[in-house]
Amino acid sequence: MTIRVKFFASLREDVINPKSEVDSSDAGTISDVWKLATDHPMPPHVLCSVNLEHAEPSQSVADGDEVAFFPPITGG
Amino acid sequence: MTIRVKFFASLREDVINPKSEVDSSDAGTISDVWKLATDHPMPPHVLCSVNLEHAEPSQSVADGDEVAFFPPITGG
Amino acid sequence: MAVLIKPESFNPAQLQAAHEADMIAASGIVGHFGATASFIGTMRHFNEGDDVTGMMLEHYPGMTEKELDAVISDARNQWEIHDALIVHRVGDIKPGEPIVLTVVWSAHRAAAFEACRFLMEALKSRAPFWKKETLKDGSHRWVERNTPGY
Amino acid sequence: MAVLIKPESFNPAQLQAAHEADMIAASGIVGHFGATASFIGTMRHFNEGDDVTGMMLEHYPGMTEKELDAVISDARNQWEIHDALIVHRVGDIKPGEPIVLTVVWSAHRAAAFEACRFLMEALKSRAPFWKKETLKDGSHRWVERNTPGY
Repeated sequence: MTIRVKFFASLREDVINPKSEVDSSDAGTISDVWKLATDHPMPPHVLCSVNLEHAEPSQSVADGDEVAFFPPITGG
Repeated sequence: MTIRVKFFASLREDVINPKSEVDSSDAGTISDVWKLATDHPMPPHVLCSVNLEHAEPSQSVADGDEVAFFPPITGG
Repeated sequence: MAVLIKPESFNPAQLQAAHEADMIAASGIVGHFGATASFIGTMRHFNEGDDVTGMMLEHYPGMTEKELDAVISDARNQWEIHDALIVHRVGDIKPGEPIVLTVVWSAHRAAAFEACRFLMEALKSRAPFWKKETLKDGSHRWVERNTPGY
Repeated sequence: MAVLIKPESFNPAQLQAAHEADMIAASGIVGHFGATASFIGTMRHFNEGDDVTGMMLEHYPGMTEKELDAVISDARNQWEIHDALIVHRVGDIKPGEPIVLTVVWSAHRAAAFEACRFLMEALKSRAPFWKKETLKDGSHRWVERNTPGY
């Protein structure tokens, strides 16, 4: 009953010892996943995704989901 | 004391026996050059140039000028 | 329609030509498109007033491809296009090397120009890539935001 | 900045690469431009609902070069661009062959996209070229007007 958690780019470097999995029974939303995965406060401009799709922090999550957190996109 | 006259594209084919030179003392404007160079009436959408620059039919011409007439441009 | 993620330096002209040759072979028709618009983003040796000696491009494998496919789908819904190609570099990049290529083939130039530009703007806002620059003094910094494109 | 009038078929990618190599060599800097936008106009095998088997492109030598130079000057006055290239075919053309290439190199993508499109629109309205098509039945016709580009 887990949710996988990923951090990218500057967040991957800045968030110290994040969990790569959290218990899905404790996490209702993406915001909850952040709080379970790290003690850091969530920075203001963090973007997130669920199962490879852009999502809002208020979006619900479910068992087996992959949740990712990342800073503003700078490709191209 | 001459003005050189050129016709391009469909005008080059449609205007029969045009003059390649007209007397500059008879021609005050580009319209005059047309009338001196051919018996055809000037078609409505004809474009013209003087010395390789776009011009209006009312523009004055002078000895030694090169005047050209052509249909709408279709390059690119 | 194709999306390529390249961990090594690529030649934009070569990839564009190869895709076009495949497209012509697949259609069996020579001369079915009249307009090809393309854009190449190249790594500059300066940014925000500083000398940049190198760059590392991180991405989110899986999500990247999904978003780039979606960007092409969105373009196809808005413009009549024959084909489109997006190539994006990842990993360590040096100044002068291409970062991104977007190409659109269409019957008409307005669609080609607009869809090509749309691909670039859409990928810059949606596809999960992040740039980390190495400065002349050896320090590193994450690029914080993209410049506006319109 | 360069304008080329080509009486024979040309390879757009090759000419773009050659111009870019010269530009980099002349500046002595690798990575001084970040954005390259290009457009290729290709002869289609159909137009206005008819099969077209060939095309003759007439132009006004002297005026053509002058107008294309002016088009590039106008672009430089409107956008910050590093360099620009216009190549235009003349003479007998077959379907699938390139007719025109416009390329703009700039620091930023908005300038590259907009200036590249401007070059195309401006040359289509100002540069003295005329197309005569050969149809499938062997008849010929002058193309009467260009399609709008915006």
